[in-house]
Amino acid sequence: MANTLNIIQAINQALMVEMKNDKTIVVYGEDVGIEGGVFRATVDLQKTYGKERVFDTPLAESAIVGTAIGMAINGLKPVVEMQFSGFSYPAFNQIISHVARMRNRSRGQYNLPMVIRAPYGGGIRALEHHSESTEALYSQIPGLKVVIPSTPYDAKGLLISALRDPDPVLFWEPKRIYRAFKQEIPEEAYEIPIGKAKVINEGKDITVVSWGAMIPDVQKALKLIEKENVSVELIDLRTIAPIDRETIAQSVKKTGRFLVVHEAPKTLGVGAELISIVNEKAFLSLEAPPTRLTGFDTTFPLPRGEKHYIPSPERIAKTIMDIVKY
Amino acid sequence: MANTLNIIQAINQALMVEMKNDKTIVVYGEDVGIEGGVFRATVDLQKTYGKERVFDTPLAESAIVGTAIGMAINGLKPVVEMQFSGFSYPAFNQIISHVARMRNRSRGQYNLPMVIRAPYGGGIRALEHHSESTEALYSQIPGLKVVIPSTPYDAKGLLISALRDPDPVLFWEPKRIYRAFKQEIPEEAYEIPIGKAKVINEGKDITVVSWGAMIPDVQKALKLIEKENVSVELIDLRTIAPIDRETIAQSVKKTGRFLVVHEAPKTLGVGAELISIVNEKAFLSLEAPPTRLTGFDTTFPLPRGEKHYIPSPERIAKTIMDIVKY
Amino acid sequence: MDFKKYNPLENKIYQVLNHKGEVVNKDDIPSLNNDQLVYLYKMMLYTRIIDDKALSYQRQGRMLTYAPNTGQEAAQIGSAYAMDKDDWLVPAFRELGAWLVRGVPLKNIYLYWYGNEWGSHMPEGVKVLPVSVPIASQMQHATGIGMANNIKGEESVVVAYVGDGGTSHGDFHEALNFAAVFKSPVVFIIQNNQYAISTSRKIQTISENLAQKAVAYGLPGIVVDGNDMFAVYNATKEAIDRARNGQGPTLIEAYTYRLGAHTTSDDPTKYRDDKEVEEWREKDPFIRFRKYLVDNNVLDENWEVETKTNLEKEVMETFESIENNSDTEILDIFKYHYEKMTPQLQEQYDDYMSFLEGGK
Amino acid sequence: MDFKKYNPLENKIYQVLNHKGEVVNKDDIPSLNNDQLVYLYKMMLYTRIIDDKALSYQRQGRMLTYAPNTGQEAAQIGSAYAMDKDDWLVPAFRELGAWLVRGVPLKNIYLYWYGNEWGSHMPEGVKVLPVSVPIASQMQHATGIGMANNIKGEESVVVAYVGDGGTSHGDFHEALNFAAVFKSPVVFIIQNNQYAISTSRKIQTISENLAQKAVAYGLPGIVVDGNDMFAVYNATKEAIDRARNGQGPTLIEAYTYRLGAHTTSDDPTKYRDDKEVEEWREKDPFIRFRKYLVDNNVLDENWEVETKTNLEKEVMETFESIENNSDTEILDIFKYHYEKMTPQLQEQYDDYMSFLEGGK
Ligand SMILES: Cc1ncc(C[n+]2csc(CCOP(=O)(O)OP(=O)(O)O)c2C)c(N)n1
Ligand SMILES: Cc1ncc(C[n+]2csc(CCOP(=O)(O)OP(=O)(O)O)c2C)c(N)n1
Ligand SMILES: [Mg+2]
Ligand SMILES: [Mg+2]
Repeated sequence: MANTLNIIQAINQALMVEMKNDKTIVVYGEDVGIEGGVFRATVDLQKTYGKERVFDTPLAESAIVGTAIGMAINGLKPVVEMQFSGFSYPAFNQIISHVARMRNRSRGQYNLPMVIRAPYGGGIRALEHHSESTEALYSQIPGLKVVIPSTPYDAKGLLISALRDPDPVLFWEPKRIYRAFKQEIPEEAYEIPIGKAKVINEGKDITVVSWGAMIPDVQKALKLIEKENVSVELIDLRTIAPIDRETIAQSVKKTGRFLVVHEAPKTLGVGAELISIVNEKAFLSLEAPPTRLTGFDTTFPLPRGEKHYIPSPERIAKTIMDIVKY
Repeated sequence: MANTLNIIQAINQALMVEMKNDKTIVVYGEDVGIEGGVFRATVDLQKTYGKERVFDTPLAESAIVGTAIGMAINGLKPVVEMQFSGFSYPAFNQIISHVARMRNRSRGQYNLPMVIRAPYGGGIRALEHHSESTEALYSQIPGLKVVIPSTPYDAKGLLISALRDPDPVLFWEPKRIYRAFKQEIPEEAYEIPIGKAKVINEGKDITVVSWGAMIPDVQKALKLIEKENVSVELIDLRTIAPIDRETIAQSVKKTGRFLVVHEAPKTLGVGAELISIVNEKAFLSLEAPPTRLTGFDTTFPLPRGEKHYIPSPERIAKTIMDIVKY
Repeated sequence: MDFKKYNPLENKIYQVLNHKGEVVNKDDIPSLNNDQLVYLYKMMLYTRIIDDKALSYQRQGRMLTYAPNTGQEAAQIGSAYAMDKDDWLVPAFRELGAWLVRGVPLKNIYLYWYGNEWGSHMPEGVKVLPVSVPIASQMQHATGIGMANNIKGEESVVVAYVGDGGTSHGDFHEALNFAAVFKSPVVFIIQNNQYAISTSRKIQTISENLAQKAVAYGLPGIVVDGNDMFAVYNATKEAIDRARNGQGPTLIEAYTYRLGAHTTSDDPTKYRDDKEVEEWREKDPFIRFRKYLVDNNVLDENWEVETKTNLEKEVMETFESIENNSDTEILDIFKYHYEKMTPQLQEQYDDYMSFLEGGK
Repeated sequence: MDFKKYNPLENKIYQVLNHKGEVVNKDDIPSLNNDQLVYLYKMMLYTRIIDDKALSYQRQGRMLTYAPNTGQEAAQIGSAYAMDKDDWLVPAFRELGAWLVRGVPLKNIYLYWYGNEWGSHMPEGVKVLPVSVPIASQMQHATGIGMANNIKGEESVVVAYVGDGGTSHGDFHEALNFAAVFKSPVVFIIQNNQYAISTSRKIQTISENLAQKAVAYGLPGIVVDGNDMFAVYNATKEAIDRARNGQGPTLIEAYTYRLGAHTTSDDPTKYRDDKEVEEWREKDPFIRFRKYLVDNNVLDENWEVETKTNLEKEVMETFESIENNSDTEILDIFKYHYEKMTPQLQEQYDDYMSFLEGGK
């Protein structure tokens, strides 16, 4: 059936259908119940599944995650929301010390099938702490999976996979494009595998890797250089941990050139890992330095400065051309 | 005057001399007062400078860092201890949201001259959370400086620089070699600049970068290949944020080969950043893939498994030879 | 006033003026002269105009997200007015009245909400910390400022704000406990406006009130009618005096209500009844304080009309002065992370500038 | 027993046996038969032998860092014994007595302290979480387990432990508050052993006791003599019953003392007087419980001697069985981070194995 949704609606639908399939799912966090989330990701869930399974909590991220650990140990599948990724830090200790480690600590006795959702990224003219991209912080922690969708179709399929995953998944949502466009997607549940990147366009001159809210900007950049006769292979990483090294290595072996575009700061961002992977897996194919175009090594600026921060389609286009001409 | 100290003693002496020079320094944390720290880094400070300037706190890392922010705003220079780097996570929100950002947020009005000290790293046969290497987590945060010494001389000089730095510094101490060896060092205060790597050995065949407790292991590795006629340029990074890119780029331009050795996990570790820097600054000089030899992408094992985790001198030696023979 | 008479464990609430503007506690009318009373009233007018204008600018698409204060003026103004010149103010983010009383220029406030970091750079001598967005985290800074005062032997005290939502956070616990242990001269004021976005105060905690949480730290706590200017002022003054005399911190719950939305992005009809709002509208701190002034012949209605007009003009002019003139300087994005820009930052700035200069 | 008679705000402390082993609260002698009493005593013997052996192995360089329990046996055994078969135990890290009572094999315990993760893998049906090293963090897991019970309609309850040091942590606050708000069936037991490493309980907080912190959450709290097996047992049982009946969580402060070092790496003479230790030695839970048993003709001294000998033998054999046979399998380091090893981990494992196989 036709079912044309934007990303936030697709996320909501994933929860809606999967909560029906899986009675162990419970959804909670700050303002996710009555209000349905400040971005409406959980809207109508409480009405549909009741206050036992969908509820508001006191304002305390550490306890939201910490109690989810207990719930998962005790047989439920908690899906908790951090209202913004920038407010996940009070839960950092629970995430790194327990969410990521309980399975290993107990030698497989306690796995933690849980999902931590959060909107991430800038460009919505928001207050401080509401704009940051934190995938690198979490993707380096052994024991976690980190997923970022860039389309409604992927958002629903990846979230359903996350809900069915026996391991803890951080599901980081590109809030800048929550409502940017719609797609026709299946109404029923479907999965998109975690750990697999998606080749959006095949190409032979350069590999460009990005994810989340940057994908549409990269696509705009490709439009800008349409006439330049450059064949770009565009890859949506989709899973940031564990990275699909195979798809990237194959691509760079073919193209010999590599650009990663992300909105998080440059230093120790995921771009650094991708460049290292390219060096490890495709060194002899490289025809130009693998390159990263990223946010600055600064705090995300308040709205009057934010347009400078996120790499623009124009900068992306220019960088691609610079690499191709190298 | 002769003053032969190990690293922990050098740290203690740095605090001892600088607290005399600078009356605004206060030292606090869990067990740093009466006990002088679980590793004795702050021993005798309370006796010397009194309970007002050196004191024990309740068990709460967020408040230890959070109150230090207030102290720094109000004109003091707090030096706080996280008992182990693995217990800094409850303070993560204060560190990333405030320590790193107060200066930028207030457009230079409130700088935070403060030091957060913590022992880091494994190999002391300790319980869980007592062995981790977390430099990558903190080094990616704009607004922080991260320093790791590898010798008593550097430990004292770098800590004094940190104490005099107008910006917040995370001073991560290589606990595995706290007492490994002694050096003769000056009794008085001296500085070693933050942000500058140290070339330990000059060489022309390969650049090896490491830091902290791995330096002696790399040196052992070099001993193992002494007869191989390989000229190794060994660099101690010393400051992890901001990285001294110049020294590294110059070296790789000369040697054409690059290895980074660290004990933290591989994925998104500081090695990834260094490889990216090498690609950005010395791509055309590269004669072999820049390589990282690191801890595994796992939680640091409990003692019965730890010997496998930290790259051994033998593995380091073999990796160097593999790269040189590439 | 005597804190002991208002034990939160007996669910007592301290009030001087009831919601009709009647004096219910005659002995506790503070000894403020007419100029002072008029000043307080003017600050109330000022905050309400600033709020109203910001909301209307926001509706016109001229302002970004804004967090209104309407209903909480007494809690903010009454508490800040009890402070001395050298005292520190540590806000959460909804403290307009307190900011104004402490000398934060409106220009800063609007600039902040307009999305420019310079809004948080205070004029010389204004000891007010920037907005702290991560809920409750600022309480620890307040505790630390006070600890430093103790170490340095300085006499100033700290007044710190937090919301009812903030009381659930770990940082609240640790900040109060450290303050108690180190006798940090801080007055912690909970603006209990009954909601944390959509989350009712009843969901935050099942303790009967928030002031009783002081018991956990061996501290005095008190619930005051947060819509009663005099009650807030007196309790804060008493707590400040205690702090200044070395008797340590105090926890004050100002029981109030957010009459407007959480922010301009919020629609409160989703989570609360109009009836509840209407009931609280009758308890508006504005109404009762004005009534008291009128009853006591302190308020000149001509002055009021004129003052409103002047304030409105000032507010509009202030907003317009920043409206088309507040883009962030590119260098500012890079310049304030360290005392000296790192080579990395310098390079990133240079690269970006040369991109801009080379055309788009 | 009646909690209300022991209001922590009046600084009351609940006791059944005083430190001389005299019954001070006759009505509250629990109805345990002789077998049960002897079992409890045997558990005390067992813990003390395990502690003593671990310490001596450690001195011989055969054991790694170990955290002794001596002095806290009643707090641990008395509380765990009040649990039902299906109840959950959520430890901090110093809960030897509780572990044993709940069926954790000594082999696991020694293996854990010996540095092998398999020590934390419990036998089927033993609902005991692994040691949680980050102080107070485990309390939130306990709250969550209880919340899940409520959602699933299960009857089991959770007993969770934390130290006096842990009460200062933000996670303590949040865990208790969530538990209260969601009526999570948890009994939180503070083992107040007066120290957090070198830090005296007096530095943790200025509240008169730790149980009064329950007031902040609208919860019942009680201080019990933690060296009194019966007091601990009764209070825990009452709190467990409340939890099972849907009346929500309880906070129990077991007032006790760590007679030994914090861990084998610690030298307590650095931070506390021998005199203090001596005073507490007289209050040793062992002495008074034994006295009670002797006075009531429950203890057969021959049985005691024999039991000690058997337990010592078992403990030694258990230790020796793991001593030379507990190296971590290399694959285990990689295998348990995800249900399926990632390609990255597989590669790292393969590389390491081929390095090992290629000679050193
Ligand atoms: C740590 C953290 N979590 C979540 C948020 C998002 N958030 C902003 S305001 C708010 C509610 C705050 O409620 P309260 O403390 O009562 O203050 P009020 O808004 O009522 O003034 C929330 C959840 C935040 N800013 N910080
Ligand atoms: C978050 C955290 N900070 C610091 C430590 C280091 N540490 C281990 S035990 C301990 C003291 C704990 O004291 P308490 O809670 O009273 O428990 P006890 O050791 O007395 O049983 C400390 C500070 C830790 N494990 N976790
Ligand atoms: Mg509120
Ligand atoms: Mg203790």
